[in-house]
Amino acid sequence: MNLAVRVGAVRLANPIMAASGTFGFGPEYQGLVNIARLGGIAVKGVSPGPWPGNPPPRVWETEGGMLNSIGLQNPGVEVFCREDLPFLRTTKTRVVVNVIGRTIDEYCQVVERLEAESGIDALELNISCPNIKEGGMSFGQDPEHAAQVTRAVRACTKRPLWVKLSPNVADPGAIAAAVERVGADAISAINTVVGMAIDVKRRRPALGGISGGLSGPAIKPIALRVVYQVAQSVSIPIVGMGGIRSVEDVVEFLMAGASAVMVGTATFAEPGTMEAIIEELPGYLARLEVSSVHELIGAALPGR
Amino acid sequence: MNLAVRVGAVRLANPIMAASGTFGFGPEYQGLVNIARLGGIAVKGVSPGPWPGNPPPRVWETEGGMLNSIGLQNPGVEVFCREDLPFLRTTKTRVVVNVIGRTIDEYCQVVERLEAESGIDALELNISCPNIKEGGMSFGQDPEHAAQVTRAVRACTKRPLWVKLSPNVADPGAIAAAVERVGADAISAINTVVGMAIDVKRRRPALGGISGGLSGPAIKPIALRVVYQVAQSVSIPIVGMGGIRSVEDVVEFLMAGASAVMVGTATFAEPGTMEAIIEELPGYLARLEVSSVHELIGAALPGR
Amino acid sequence: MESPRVSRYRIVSRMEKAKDHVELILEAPVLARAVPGQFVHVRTPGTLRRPISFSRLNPVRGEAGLLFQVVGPGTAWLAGREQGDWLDVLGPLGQGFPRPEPDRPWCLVGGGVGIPPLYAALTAWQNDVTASIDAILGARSQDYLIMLEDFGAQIDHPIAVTTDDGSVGAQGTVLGPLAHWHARHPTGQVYACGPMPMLAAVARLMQTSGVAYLALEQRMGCGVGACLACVVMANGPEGPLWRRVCHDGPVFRAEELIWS
Amino acid sequence: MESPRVSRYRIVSRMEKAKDHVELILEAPVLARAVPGQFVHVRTPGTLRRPISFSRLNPVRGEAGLLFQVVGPGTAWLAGREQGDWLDVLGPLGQGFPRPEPDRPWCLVGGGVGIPPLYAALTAWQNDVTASIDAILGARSQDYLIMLEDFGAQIDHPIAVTTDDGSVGAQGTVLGPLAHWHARHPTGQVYACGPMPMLAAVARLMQTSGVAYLALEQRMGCGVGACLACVVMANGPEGPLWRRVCHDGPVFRAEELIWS
Ligand SMILES: Cc1cc2nc3c(=O)[nH]c(=O)nc-3n(C[C@H](O)[C@H](O)[C@H](O)COP(=O)(O)OP(=O)(O)OC[C@H]3O[C@@H](n4cnc5c(N)ncnc54)[C@H](O)[C@@H]3O)c2cc1C
Ligand SMILES: Cc1cc2nc3c(=O)[nH]c(=O)nc-3n(C[C@H](O)[C@H](O)[C@H](O)COP(=O)(O)OP(=O)(O)OC[C@H]3O[C@@H](n4cnc5c(N)ncnc54)[C@H](O)[C@@H]3O)c2cc1C
Ligand SMILES: Cc1cc2nc3c(=O)[nH]c(=O)nc-3n(C[C@H](O)[C@H](O)[C@H](O)COP(=O)(O)O)c2cc1C
Ligand SMILES: Cc1cc2nc3c(=O)[nH]c(=O)nc-3n(C[C@H](O)[C@H](O)[C@H](O)COP(=O)(O)O)c2cc1C
Ligand code: FES
Ligand code: FES
Repeated sequence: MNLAVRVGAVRLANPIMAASGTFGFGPEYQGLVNIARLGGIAVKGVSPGPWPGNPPPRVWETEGGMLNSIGLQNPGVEVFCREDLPFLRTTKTRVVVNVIGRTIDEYCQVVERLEAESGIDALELNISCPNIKEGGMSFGQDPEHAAQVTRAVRACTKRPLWVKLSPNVADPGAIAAAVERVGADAISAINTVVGMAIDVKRRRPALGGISGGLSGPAIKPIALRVVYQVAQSVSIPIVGMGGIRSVEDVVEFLMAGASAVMVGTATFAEPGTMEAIIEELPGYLARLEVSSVHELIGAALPGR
Repeated sequence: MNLAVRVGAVRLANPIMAASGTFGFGPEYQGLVNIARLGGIAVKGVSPGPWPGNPPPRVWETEGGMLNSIGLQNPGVEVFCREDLPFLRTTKTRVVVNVIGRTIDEYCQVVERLEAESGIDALELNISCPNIKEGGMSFGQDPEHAAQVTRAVRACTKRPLWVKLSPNVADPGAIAAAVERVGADAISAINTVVGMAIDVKRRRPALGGISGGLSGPAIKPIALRVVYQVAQSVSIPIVGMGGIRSVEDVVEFLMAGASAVMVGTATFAEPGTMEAIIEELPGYLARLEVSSVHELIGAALPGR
Repeated sequence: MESPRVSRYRIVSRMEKAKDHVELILEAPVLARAVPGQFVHVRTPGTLRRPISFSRLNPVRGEAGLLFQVVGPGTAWLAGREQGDWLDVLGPLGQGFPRPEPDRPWCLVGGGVGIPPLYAALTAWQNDVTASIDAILGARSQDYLIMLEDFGAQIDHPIAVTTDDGSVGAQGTVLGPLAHWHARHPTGQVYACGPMPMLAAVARLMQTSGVAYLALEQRMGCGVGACLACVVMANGPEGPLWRRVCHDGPVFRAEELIWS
Repeated sequence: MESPRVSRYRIVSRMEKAKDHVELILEAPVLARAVPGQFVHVRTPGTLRRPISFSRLNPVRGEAGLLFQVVGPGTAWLAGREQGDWLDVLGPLGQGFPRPEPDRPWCLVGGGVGIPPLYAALTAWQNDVTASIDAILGARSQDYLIMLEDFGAQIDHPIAVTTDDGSVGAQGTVLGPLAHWHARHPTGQVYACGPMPMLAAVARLMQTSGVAYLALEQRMGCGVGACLACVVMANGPEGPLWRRVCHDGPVFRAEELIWS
């Protein structure tokens, strides 16, 4: 069974990748997950300098999902290149670097610094994280800003450029179309959904960051609808994610129009989720009577 | 224990109401739910003439929630006044009529037709239903349109006017503030979140309406965040809803800034949910060492 | 008619009826007085209840049966229940079959898990019907055929059986034997339950003469008529309109319905 | 050190240790070789695993214990497990306590469900320590006091006990007896686990002399250092920085930490 897929110029051995922020910088799950088996991994968001993130508590369980307010803590692109990239270069999988910034300039700083480095297969522009007030979010909130930051980054690099969308907008298709026009090579969708919880004992917001990002199976319907809508708005490939934990979930995303998927929250409870899905995928495809992943991509779209 | 609350001029015996679209026009749950015990009920959305709604399947279960694409099927305001209001007048609870329209004019038609009728305690302007393409949704998507329809309806009636928000926007607080300025008496939040599911066996969208509205515990974090944000944007009261099924959920919404709440999806699985919550509320408040619901409203807001 | 209530009932027995098919018998005097064709909404883990028809109704013993196929998480959970466990049930719900006319030939046509409600109808009314009574049961294959023995114990002449693969009975669908029956009993009454395409075909066949009552399935939310989830298109006084399977059905007269 | 793995282990015994406190003993040779202060991430229904420290480690018998208080749905589910059931466990995780210095007086200070990891430390290393060994156990009230008998079986002199309401031992917190101990053993080593305010007070008390190791709790996602959920503020070479309780801890030297 042919599991290989392409996301633009990036060829993946299979469509299952680890989602940014849930798989650290690669080595954390060593011994628990065989990275070489994965289609790829997206590392935690990287900014120009170190970002501190939010005060704890940073996670809170909710029905069918969880909230996080990590706040994009990361050591900055210098430390990333020095301490994390060497390990990532040794992994036999695709490495996607998630890029964050407070300003267009900061996005470009990160991307430019990465130009000198080998071992990076794609950049994922995170214009959608709800945990950061000074900009990150707002770039993902209207087509014009999204296009601005994408255009600027596009000018700094020839690397495959994926733009990761926020679901917290009325029309994600319009944003996808805007970034496609200025040179995005793929769309990642979705980032977490803004939410919050109240700690009734303390009578306060449960998270240190007050609001946070909802992820996990609870958001799968939201993610599928974004993918389905974006697939009808652009012709570049889509990397789908949001609540995936089974091979059936993956097939839903493929049929909605995704060329590949990422698994995030599910890895926390079951580190073996991604490998189990890769294991089960051939048999599942056979039962659907298709001979490649490719045949399912967009199968549920209108006119198909 | 004092359970009574006020939503503007409307006094409720307790803060627990049935959410629009999940409780029909009142008589459907007779024998299963004692309507007289409830704080109030919001009836299914009413339009000027009959609306057919979407083709089935109209519901689909998801993790921690469900999707619906009922599509606002209803017999129109005439039939509503003739066949449903007489029963509603006999109920010893507050009756909130949910109003829908494709145009500003249609909203006004419904509200004007209702002016002649007694037995209505408040109007709930549904500018947020994701299941209708020709307008309903778009009114809830930006502050200006929301204000336009609210202003127009405000001019037609002196009845308490609640405006029900869509969560499918980047800044619900701005929309709430806009409708407050033009005379809304309260905010209802939230309506369902846009989502979809794929029926992998059929390789098609699962719902007849293709996309639908996500409700149930899965969306509670999204709803709480909208309530918390709106509470800081307006000074009119908020009716909170989204995934409520326990007394603890209710207290979360109260602390986030809601003056009352509605229960929707939970009633399907457990018709007794609302009465159970009302039963448990006094004991729960006592354990929190408060002597009225009122003390908890907004308790988790900044500066409280 | 019994008005619906939410109640817990004890499972007094559990039987494997065929591959992936389980029948649970509940000690439930109230439900046992329901009308065949009515259904219950059963609490399983997850957001929504699951609609299941009565497979048997024994008001004397105060027992009601639910026979279901395991197709997903809800029915898998139900299949895991054991004798002595309790089920949380909302019901009885909907409009069941009408009492059959005594002097019209009666034919019960069931496909797959559509068979159980017909068995409940048969046992409730077979003594009222003085005309001939026949049954036609269809299944994917022998492994999936349910209740043939139950029907056999009530009907003393051969029961027509069809399977898609011919592994038992005639190969084909219930439509073949039904057409045959209809030719011999043009004014007969048919009670049918099964997949939508089968019901549509039954309706078409019975357009010319006779009468057919069909028990429908549709995805449900509330089960009590409040949410408008479970609609099917029907003929109304002023043109087509949606009717609720849970409240106006699940049993409809064939000519009421509009097939797309 | 044992590297973490996901595995299923059988529960060989289950004990009610106090009101709402249950201890499960797992047949788990790999876990039994863990370091006291390390923990496991236990699969319960829901999105995330639940972190629980080892309450006992018996490498000879190949058994590891988990003692927890029922505070929510995860621990309630765990409390419902029975002997013979299997637990899905990710571990052992984190950095445990260091081996105590043999010739320094050693004091184990536990508050509430902070007591179990100290018991694991005591049994692992009591024979290595030639100086005095003391324990101070605190609880809300007598009903909630755990493991006093376990400690009593290992330590032959009286164990200091405090309760908030004075229902057993001295009324007050563990801080009273600890201050007393510290005054007598100014260069002693303290191992502590319990609520954050208690640990902060222990850290303050030990600022002047001696050494204290504190086992912390923080809400966790992954448990393996990947998600950055479980951070606490610590002193770094270039100023304050977040450290991960799951990976850099849960045990920290008191002076590493910054208390807000
Ligand atoms: C009035 C009525 C009577 C029924 N009687 C029987 C019966 O006697 N025996 C039997 O085996 N089945 C019967 N069904 C079908 C049965 O309800 C479904 O097979 C069952 O709900 C599937 O649940 P699941 O969680 O196992 O599967 P899933 O497919 O995972 O269920 C997901 C959702 O879809 C709904 N659903 C799935 N299949 C159907 C269906 N065919 N019809 C309606 N809703 C569906 C479920 O209720 C649930 O909300 C009846 C359905 C209706 C409407
Ligand atoms: C390293 C470590 C070791 C622990 N060891 C023990 C132990 O030996 N015995 C024991 O009784 N408890 C221990 N705890 C606390 C224990 O993890 C929580 O009590 C438990 O997770 C509560 O789960 P719940 O579903 O019952 O409660 P809920 O409060 O409903 O849990 C909801 C979420 O909050 C998290 N959470 C709740 N309380 C805590 C807490 N105090 N610390 C961290 N996360 C929390 C849960 O893991 C879950 O993700 C430890 C915590 C950590 C971090
Ligand atoms: C703890 C946590 C941290 C995350 N950090 C990032 C991040 O740094 N950059 C990013 O683009 N997305 C981040 N995400 C979002 C995920 O990559 C993913 O888009 C989202 O969680 C939905 O997928 P899931 O439901 O499978 O987790 C994070 C998610 C979680 C749960
Ligand atoms: C089947 C269904 C139908 C609904 N119909 C309406 C409606 O007509 N008008 C409206 O304003 N909201 C409607 N809603 C939204 C609910 O009133 C409520 O805002 C939402 O479901 C969130 O609450 P819940 O999670 O408790 O269900 C409907 C919800 C469901 C599930
Ligand atoms: S299921 Fe709600 S109306 Fe039929
Ligand atoms: S829980 Fe994920 S880093 Fe500690």
